[in-house]
Parts: sequence; C-alpha cells; structure tokens
Amino acid sequence: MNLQKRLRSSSRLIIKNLSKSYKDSNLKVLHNISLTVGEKEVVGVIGPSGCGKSTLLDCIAGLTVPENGDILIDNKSIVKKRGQVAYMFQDDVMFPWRSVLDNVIIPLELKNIKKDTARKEAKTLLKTFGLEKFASFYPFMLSGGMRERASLLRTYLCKKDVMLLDEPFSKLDALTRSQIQEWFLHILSQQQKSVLFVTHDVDEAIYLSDRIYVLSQRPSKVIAEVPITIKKPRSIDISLSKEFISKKKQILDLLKQ
Amino acid sequence: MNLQKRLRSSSRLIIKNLSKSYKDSNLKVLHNISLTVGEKEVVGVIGPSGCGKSTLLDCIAGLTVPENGDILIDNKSIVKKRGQVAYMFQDDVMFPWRSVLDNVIIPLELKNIKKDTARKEAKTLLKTFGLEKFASFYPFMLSGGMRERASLLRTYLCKKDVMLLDEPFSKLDALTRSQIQEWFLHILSQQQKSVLFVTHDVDEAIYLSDRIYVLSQRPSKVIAEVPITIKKPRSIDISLSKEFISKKKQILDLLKQ
Amino acid sequence: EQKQKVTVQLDWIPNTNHTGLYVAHEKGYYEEEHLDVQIIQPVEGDAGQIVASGKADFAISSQEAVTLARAKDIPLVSLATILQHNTSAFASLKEVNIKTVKDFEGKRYGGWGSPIEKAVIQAVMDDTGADYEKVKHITIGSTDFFTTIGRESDFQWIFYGWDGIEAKRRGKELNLIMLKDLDPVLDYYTPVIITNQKHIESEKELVKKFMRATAKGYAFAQKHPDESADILLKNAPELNRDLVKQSQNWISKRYKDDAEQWGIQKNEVWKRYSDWLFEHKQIEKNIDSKKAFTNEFLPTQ
Amino acid sequence: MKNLSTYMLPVVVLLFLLLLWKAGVEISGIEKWILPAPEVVFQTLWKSRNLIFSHSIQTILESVLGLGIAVLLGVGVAVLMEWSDFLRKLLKPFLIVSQTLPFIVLSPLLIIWLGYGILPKIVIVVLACFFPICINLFDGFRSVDTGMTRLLQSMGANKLQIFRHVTLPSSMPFFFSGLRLAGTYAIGVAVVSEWLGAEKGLGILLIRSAKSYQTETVFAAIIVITLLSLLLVGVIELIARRSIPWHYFNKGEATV
Amino acid sequence: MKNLSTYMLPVVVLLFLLLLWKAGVEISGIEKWILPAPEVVFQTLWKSRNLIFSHSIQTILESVLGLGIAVLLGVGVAVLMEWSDFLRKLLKPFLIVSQTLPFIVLSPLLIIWLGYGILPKIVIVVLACFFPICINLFDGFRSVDTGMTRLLQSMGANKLQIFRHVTLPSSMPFFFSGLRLAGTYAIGVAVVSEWLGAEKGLGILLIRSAKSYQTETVFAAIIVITLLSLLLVGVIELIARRSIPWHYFNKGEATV
Ligand SMILES: Nc1ncnc2c1ncn2[C@@H]1O[C@H](COP(=O)(O)OP(=O)(O)OP(=O)(O)O)[C@@H](O)[C@H]1O
Ligand SMILES: Nc1ncnc2c1ncn2[C@@H]1O[C@H](COP(=O)(O)OP(=O)(O)OP(=O)(O)O)[C@@H](O)[C@H]1O
Ligand SMILES: [Mg+2]
Ligand SMILES: [Mg+2]
Repeated sequence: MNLQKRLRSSSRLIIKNLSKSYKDSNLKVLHNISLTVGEKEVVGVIGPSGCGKSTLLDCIAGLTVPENGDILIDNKSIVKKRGQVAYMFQDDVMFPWRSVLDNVIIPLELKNIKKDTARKEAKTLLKTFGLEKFASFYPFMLSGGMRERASLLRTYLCKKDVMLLDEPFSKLDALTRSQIQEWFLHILSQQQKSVLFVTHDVDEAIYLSDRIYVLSQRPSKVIAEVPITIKKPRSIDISLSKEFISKKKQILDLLKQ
Repeated sequence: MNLQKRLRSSSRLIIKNLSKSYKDSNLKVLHNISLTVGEKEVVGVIGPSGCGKSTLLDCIAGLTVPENGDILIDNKSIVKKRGQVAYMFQDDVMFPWRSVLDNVIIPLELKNIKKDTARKEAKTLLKTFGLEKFASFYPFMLSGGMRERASLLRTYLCKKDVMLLDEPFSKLDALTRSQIQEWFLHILSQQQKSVLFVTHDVDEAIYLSDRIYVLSQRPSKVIAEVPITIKKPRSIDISLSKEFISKKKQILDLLKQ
Repeated sequence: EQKQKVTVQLDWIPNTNHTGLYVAHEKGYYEEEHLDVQIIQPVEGDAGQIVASGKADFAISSQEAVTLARAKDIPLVSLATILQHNTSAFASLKEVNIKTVKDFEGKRYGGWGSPIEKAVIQAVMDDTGADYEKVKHITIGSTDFFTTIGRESDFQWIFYGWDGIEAKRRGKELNLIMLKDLDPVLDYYTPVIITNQKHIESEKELVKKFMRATAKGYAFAQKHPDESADILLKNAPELNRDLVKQSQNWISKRYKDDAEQWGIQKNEVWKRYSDWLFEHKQIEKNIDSKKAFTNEFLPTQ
Repeated sequence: MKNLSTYMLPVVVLLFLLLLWKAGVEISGIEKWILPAPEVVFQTLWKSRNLIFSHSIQTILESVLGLGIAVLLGVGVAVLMEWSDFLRKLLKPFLIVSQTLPFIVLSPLLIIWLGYGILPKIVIVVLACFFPICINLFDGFRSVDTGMTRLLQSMGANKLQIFRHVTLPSSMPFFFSGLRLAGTYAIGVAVVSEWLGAEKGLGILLIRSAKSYQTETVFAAIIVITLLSLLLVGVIELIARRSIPWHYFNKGEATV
Repeated sequence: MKNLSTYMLPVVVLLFLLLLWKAGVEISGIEKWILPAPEVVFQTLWKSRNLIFSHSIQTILESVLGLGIAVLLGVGVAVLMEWSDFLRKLLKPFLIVSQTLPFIVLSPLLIIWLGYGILPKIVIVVLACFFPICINLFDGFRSVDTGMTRLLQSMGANKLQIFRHVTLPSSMPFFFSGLRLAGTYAIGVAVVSEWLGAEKGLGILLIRSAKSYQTETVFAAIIVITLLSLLLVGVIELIARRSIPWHYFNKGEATV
C-alpha cells in the first residue's frame, strides 16, 4: 500500500476511469480503467486477448477518443493530444519505400533533424539490435522478429519520457529477447523513462515490471494491481525463485477468473 | 535413438539438405537443413530471430524455391508444389473486404464448397475460438490476438494432413492460449495430422512437441534435435517437473551457442 | 509611321478563294498600306462572332452566314464578294445520270445537314414540280465528297472550284447542276470578305487600306493564275500542288467575271436571298439588305 | 446526413456557378451572341425542350451503350494484359495508338467501314472510354498486396481463383477511378463523334445552332450535356459505394 | 534484359502493325486516297520531313507545356480536395464540367478571351490532361494505408508531415497511372486544339492535307503523332520506374 502511495505521488502518467466503446461494432471495450505509471517505473499490462489493451494504449496515444475518463501526464490532460508519448504498435508498421535505417529514423526526421545526423545516430543502435547488416534492406526483406526490433528501436528514438509498448518482444527468441531486454533495462536505469507495456508472457511481465495491472474480459476493468518487489537488477534465473513462482501463480489465477 | 528411427520410418514430411538464399539480399539463409515429421507427430522449431524459420516453411509450402535439397511428403517431392500443406503465416493475412467468418472459410470456398455450407461449418468452430460474437466483423475491427486465432482456424480449415504453423499462439494470453492449445491437442489426438510449428516460447515448445529442432544463426543449420518424451496428455503444471526444466535448460543453452 | 496589326480569319483551309489575300501579303501590297496582316485558319466554320467582337478585323464568310448573323443582330458587314457568282453545284457521278433537278427523285442526297440546304433543295424541286419527299437525306458531316459520293450518297452540294476540279484530276466524270442556273435567288455571293459594323464606321481608313491592297491582290491573281497559285502554295505548302494549280486556273477568271469591278455586290442579290430565307422560315426576322453589305470600300478606279 | 450533403452541395455549387455567369455577363457587358445571360439560356432550354430532348435521347443512347461496351472491353484487355506478360507487351502500344488517332480526320475510313449509323459513334465512345478503365484497372492488378496472393497460393489456389478472390476485389478502387474518368468523358465524346455525320444528337444540335448563330441554344445544349455527365458520374459514384463499401470504411478511428 | 525486351517489343509490334496495314491495302484493294499503302506514306514522310518537323515542333511545344502545367494543376487541385472536405465537394462538379465542355463549339469564346496564339491550345491541353492526374491522385490519397498514418499521428506529426511522408509517397502509383493517361492524350489533344485556329502545328498539317485530298500526308502526320505519343508515354514510364522503384519490387518471391 504505502509503496503504491509513494508511486501515486510521483506518478507521471495517470489514467482516471477511462471508458471506451467502438461505435461501428457497438462494443463496450474499456470500463472505468484507472491506472498510473510513475517515473522510472515499468508497468506491465496483462489481460485476455481482445479485452482492450491496444485500445487503452490508443487512447493514451490520442489515436482514439475515450467516451469519458481522463488521461494525465505530469498532471496535464492529454486526451486527444498526440505526440505526447512514444507508442509501439502491436503489429509493426513499416514504410515499404524506406530502408530499415530510414524507417527507424522517422521520428528524428519529424523533428527536422538532418537525415545524415539521424542516420548516424540510428546506425549505432541498429548494431545493438542486431540489424546493422540490414540497414539498407527494405522491410519486405526482413523477418518478423527483425521488423519488431526495428519498430521498437524506432519507438525508442521518439525520445519521449513515456513509452507505450504493445507486445514489444513477442516475436523474439529467448536469446535475442534477453539481449534486447538487457539493453532496455540498461536504458531505463539511465533515463527518466516511464514504461507501460502489454505482454502475454507472464514471466516477462514479472521479470520486467515494477507493477502489473491485470485486466478482465471485455468490457475490461482493472481486476488487480500486482506489485513486483523483487529487487533489481534481476537475473533470468529468478524465474525459479519462490517469489517469482508465487506471483506467476497469482496472476494466472487472476486471468482464469 | 530407436524412438527416432521409429518416427523416421513412418515419416510423413521429410526435408533433405535444404539450402536457400535470397537473391535480392544475397543472403544465405538455410544451409543443409534436414528434418522429418512423422504421422500424428508435433514437431517444434526453435531458432534465433532471423535465422530462417519462416523461410523454411515458405519452402515447404512451395512459396519460395530452395536452391537445392528436397522436400518429400509421403515420399513424393513437393518442391515448388503448392497446396500440399496447410500453412499459417507469421503475420496473419486478412481480406479487408471479407468479414471474419468469410475470411475463415476461404479454404473451403477454394474447394468450391457452397458458401452457406462452409459458413455453417466454420460457425461452430468460431465458438471454440471465442470469435462467434465477431463473425460479422471486418478484420480492422479485430484485436491482434483475434486475428491470430482467425488465421489459425482458417489454416485448420484447409484440412491438410501436414500443418505448418509460424508462431501460432504468440499473440494470445495464457488463458486463451491454453484453451486453444487444448482444442488443438484434442484435434491432433483424433486426426492423422503432422504438425511443424515455429515458436519462440520454449515452454510452449516443450509442452506441445514430440520433438524440437533447434536451428543455428543464419545461415542456419540444425544444431540439435531434442526429443520430448514426457508422456501425453500433458498438464500445464509439468512446467515445474524436473524433466521439463532440464529440457528447457538444454534448449536455452543450445540457443546461446 | 509603324505598321498596323490586322488579323484576317479564313472560312476554311487556305484555298484558291483566298489567293488574293496571300498575293497581297506576299507581294507587299499590305506593306505599302502599312498593314501587318496575319491570316488565320480555323477548321470549324467561320465564327462570325470573332469578327463581330473585333478580335479579328476581317474574315472570309458567305452571304448566307452574314444574313443569318444579322438576323441575330450580329453586326457583320460584307465588304466585297470574292466571286461574282455562286460556283457551287449539285454534283453526281455520270453513271447515276442526274441531269435535271427532276432526277433527284429516288436518289440519296449527302449533305452537311443544315436546314437551309434542305430548304434550297425542296424549293428548286418544287419549282420544277419534282417531289422532294422522294429524296433521301444523309448527313455526311465532316467527311469529304469522294469518300461518300456513289457510296452512301448519289448527289452532293459541292464547290466546283475545289471538289469539281479534284474530280477532273482523278478523271471522275461528274454531272453538274450549277445553283446559279437553277434560280436567280440561289446566285448569292459566296465567299465574301466581311468586317464588323464598328470598323466601317470608326475605322474607315483601315478598311479602305485593307480592301485596296486586297483588291490589288485579287486583280493580280486574276491576271497571273499560275504565279499566284505558287504564292498560295508557298504560304500553305501542305496543299495539293496540282489541285491548287488547276483550281486557280479555273477560278481566276471568276473573281471579277461579268462585273465591272471585282468584289462589287448588288442589293438585289442580298435582298432576294434574305427575303427568300425569311419566306422559307430560315430566319426569324428579315434583315435590311442595304446594311448587310457595302461597296464603299472598294477601290475607285 | 453526410450523403445528403455530398449530393446536395454540387447543386449548390452549380447554382453558384450560374450566379457567377450572370454577374460576368452583367459586368463585362459582353454581347449576348458571344455569351448570353443564363436566364435567356434557360428560357431557350424551356422553349425548345422537346427538340433538345429528342436530340439528347440519341446522345444518351450512344454514350451509355458505348460506356457499357467500354467497361467490358477495358476489363477484358486489362485481364489479358495481367494474364500474360507477352500479351501485355503486345497490347500496350496498340492501346496508346488507339488513343492518339485523331478520328475526326480518319472519318472517311470510319464511315467506309462503319457507315453513317450509330455504329461509328459508339465505336468512338468505346475507344475513348475503355482506355482509362483498362489502364487504371491494370495498374490496380499490379498493386495487389502480395500477402493475400501468397496465402491463396499456399492453399494451392489456381491463377483463376487468385484472380477472382484477390486481384479483382483489391483492384476495384482503381477500376472505379477509371470508370469515373470514362463516365466523365462518355457524353462529351458522343457529342463530338456526331460531327462525323449524323441526323440526331446533341452534337448536331450544337453545330447547327452554332452555325446559325443561335448562341443561346448552343449554351442550352452545353448545359444539358454537362448535367447529363454529372448525372452519369453520380450514378457511377453510387455504384462504387455500393460495390466496395470496405474501401470507404473509416479504418479504426485513425483519422479522428 | 527484361528492360530491353520491354522497350524492344513495342517496336516489333509496330512493324507487325505496318505489315497488317500493307496486307489490308493489298487485299481490300481500297482506293489510295482513302487508305494509302504504308511505303507510300513513308516516302511522303521522308519527302516532306522538313515541313512535318516544323509543324511537329509547334505541337510538341503545346503538349509538353500543357502537360507540365497540367501536372502542377492536377496535383494542386487533388491536394486541395484532400485538404478540406468542403473544397472537395465544391470543386468536384467544376472538375467534371471542365471535362464536358465541347471547346470546339466554344471556340469563339476561347479565341475572344485568349486570342489566336499558343495560349488557347495550351489551355485546352491543360484541361484535358490535368483531370486524369487529379482524379487518380485524389483516389490515391483516399486509399492510403491507415497504419502508417496512425503511426505518424502517434508521433505527433502535423498534417503536412503526414502528407509528405505517407499520403504523397503511397499515392504515387495512382499519380503515375494518371500521368500515363495524360501523357497519352497530350499530343492528340494539342493537335485537335489547333483546329480552333492556328498557322502551325500537326493539326493544321492534318486538316490541310485532308481537305486537299493528300491522304498520304494525313497518314504521315498521324504516324508522327503516334510516335510522339509513344515517346512521351515511354518517358513517363521511365520516370515512374525511377521515382517509385519500391512499387515495382517483386515482393518476396511471392510470385515465383
Ligand atoms: N523476401 C526476402 N528477400 C530477401 N531477404 C529475405 C526475404 N525474406 C527473408 N529474408 C531474409 O532471410 C532471413 C530469414 O528470414 P526469416 O523470416 O525466415 O527469419 P525467421 O527465422 O522467420 O525470423 P523470425 O523468427 O524473426 O520470424 C532474414 O535475415 C531476412 O532478412
Ligand atoms: N477499430 C475498431 N472498430 C471496432 N471495434 C474494434 C476496433 N478495434 C478494436 N475493436 C474491438 O475492441 C476490442 C479490444 O480490441 P483490442 O485490440 O484493444 O484488444 P487487445 O486487448 O489488444 O487484444 P489482443 O491482446 O488480442 O491484442 C476487440 O473486441 C475488438 O473487436
Ligand atoms: Mg492488442
Ligand atoms: Mg519468421
């Protein structure tokens, strides 16, 4: 509790009783969702497929408009406001006429940074993402996982304090995944970022998150907020630790409801 | 060993020293891949992202042409032959002008089955896949996981003995996933299907497979063939069993090479 | 003093009706009058409005057009007739042997489908007690005489000076019934040189100069058919040399013809025709023939 | 609601156009035999409605028949060109040639081959209309998403099935923008084609009134031509929205 | 290799066309002043090459200038229509009207307003060519993939940036099919436009030779017109392949 209090106080992203339904499918998707993400905090979102996770992120990113409820960043409402957060979509979008490198630097271009400067900056990161060999490739030449990595990198290059990631590692094998996640945690340890990420991999959620929100079936509500207190940095072996297993069990049970 | 022999003898799908490289990226992707899938056998493929798993499936499905090597089903070569297998793509393809239901029945339509008959057949399955409410939805109204389920269902409706599945459950939450997998195993227990599926989730691989092939980095070779002898039907809890954990460790180590 | 710009719009492609203009242009007659004349060729007929609006100073047109225009209050005035007599004729292949208007009966007429042309044929047939109803009309629009004569149509209304000559050239034997021989009313002026009302009122000097030079041009063309034909060809090299030469030979004699001066027009001709058009309901109101033309600007010799 | 405005506004615009016209005439004081005032034109339109109507019928017949055949031909040729690379290379020059022949000059040939009936007019309309349909549709075929194609290929679909289920539907938007072009041209081309030689049709009406300086009739005819074209395009627009609703979806609420 | 054949085959086809023509003439025994034999035409073409050349220059000038302006206008209007729904509804009828006005009949107006110079010709070419470009491009704007748009929106890109980075590039294929159409029309339209009144140009050459019964010259001119058009379209094709290579990728080996 007091932990949560502490977090709340310093919350950067605050979502209050958000509700959303789609007209053309008259489907009530989100119902009174409230959650927060603090500074330097990584928050996981887990919920049944089709419950409204992507919709939630769309709302925060200003891509769709919630019926009611409010979304605050640093206590300013950002409903309908775009460009306040960095958002990685669930299915990675690539520009077919741009090489991987040029796909990655889009956010920089939008900031009117010179192409060369942008490319230089991105190149170094491509290496970390194991894509340097493919810088000049066109998207259709990439594997699924490569596209996913590219769009994660692109999202990072938006350089926003708040990042929304929709299943960012779903197409990566264990090894590549842990490499990327290492880099990711490293970044987080250095920068004042707040991350809200959707995943279906409970292990991953526990491994990465400070807190995990579990959502219910559509119309989805927050059915539980699970703090993960395992101290960081966490090694991969923790998945065998008592605490880990109990948390995992707890979450899986919540999902089963 | 003798187990494998037994399988080999009754192998339905046989791949012999398959090699493939892409001209336009002059990239050697597959190098002398050989593997087999027996009747009523589920074989998992695990490998680093970008190593060539999807390419391998493309070759089997006849969508791209390998330089050399051979692909046999029931001892008949199917190189360049299409429509011999049911293939679920990594990124689900939906026809924007067809409702979910009509997207699912495409393979039946191709067999010139009347639309109504096809629809009736599909409807019952939609229920199992938790999509009955969405039968009349257009693809853009679906969530990622829903699309994935739809395309899995569509692949099943191809009614081929050999199924190739490229990360079929990657977008599903634990619960939905286990439901679908249950149905899937049930199907397998009833029908003479051979399944070759790609996944990044080692637990999933072990849970579903009779054998697992681990592929190396590009140009990828088979670096290990791991038989899973845990007896079926397997419950989800086995993930805590000794054998399971040791297998998992083995595979993860293989990947790390 | 510097030269005055003048535009003349033709009624068709450059042909031997226009020779005088090109001669005056080539021989520097216009220059002498300090005129810088530009000759423009349209395709779709003579747009009288352009002259009336003053966009073009002069144009080649016909008595028919001027009459129709004036009936619509379009202030066009004819300054001179290029040919004294109507050189158009009903032409047919010899083998069809249409000798008189009576023979039109049961034949197919290929025309450009204007109401007046029907009225004319009906009139001439009625005069000779022939039955107009027995003629089948076909509109051949923009297609030419030889394509259709003897194919879709048995007789057509042609300008002898061009199509007739071409027929000769091709050794096609034609039966011709000249309109001027059928009825004096049909011996109207075509083509004529026109300008607009304003010019003859406020630009007398310009008009005088232009007509003086033009008349000189036609006078020359009348005396030297061959040379003037060359001049025309020089200005319109696309034309059929042989046709132009022969046409010029035939037509040169007919510029002035029996008149005491080239270009001179008679009121009776204008009156007769406009009355006729009015009677035959081709114009809603009759025109004052005296206003439709003037000889004022013809050079006084 | 949206639809209403969509189909009302053009009318408003046209009215506005007329106002502009009237104003222009008043201000410039242009002679009535060059540009008559709208009300005069509409009086004429009303006075000679029967005449104009009888002419219109002919032109409408020519253009609608022509357009119909053009659709068949256009689609047919596009399909052939998609079907075989050889045919594509073979046909492409012909297509372009077919568009560059100035048929008015070739009228003798046309007349000799097709006579004076409605046939040559229809041929000309077809020639003018099939081209945009064909080109656009073909370009549509070329920009089909490979994903769907591969999917059907993996299912062992044959060329025909792929064409029917993927190529054709996904190139419908292209087809309709071609059809919209063709529809816009149809009437106008029919009018011009009548100048080859005809007894009836708005083209004849136009030429005759022009030649006898009945400018107001000319403009009356032009108005009719324009309205007919607008009508035709409107109908095509409707058909498009009926036949490819999915193309008009506001995908997600992306564009909110 | 592929490219070579792509650009050779049309030539082969044209030769084949000529053969067909020759045969036709021989067999039908048609009069030479209706359809002259090809060799005669080519002799004429050679004999009067200077004349034809000087006329061609004029027509080329008209059509290229016209096409150039048409591209600007077409793109401009399409952008405006994409920019605001109101403008779209406002402009659409105008567009269609602009295509249905039979300018030949309106020649008095055109000449009175624009004179006898090159201006009215260019205006007509522009009118004819901007339309397919505009319509196709606009339809292109309408079929943009929402994914990319949403991505840029999420990054807070403004309308202009989205237009520049998504809408424009992804509608290039539509633009080029429009341009291809326009390019096909340009020369032919220029030719016809000269019939309004001109001293030079292939249109003048055509009509003069036609009316003075020099059919072989007529056909010589037509051949030149056709070749010019083919050339123009070829150039456009090349530009297209240069500017949107990604559109011509054989995506994956899907179509193997
Ligand atoms: N159409 C193509 N053209 C050129 N290169 C390609 C093409 N498709 C794939 N590749 C290359 O082939 C390699 C293997 O791609 P593939 O999609 O098979 O990998 P994968 O094992 O499926 O990876 P992932 O697990 O990320 O899906 C990649 O390096 C990719 O760049
Ligand atoms: N554009 C849309 N129009 C109508 N309904 C939509 C639209 N997008 C999503 N939906 C509906 O909203 C619900 C939630 O969709 P959403 O994509 O947010 O689910 P999700 O939690 O992301 O699921 P998944 O984990 O499978 O991605 C789904 O039932 C879907 O059918
Ligand atoms: Mg989602
Ligand atoms: Mg893959």
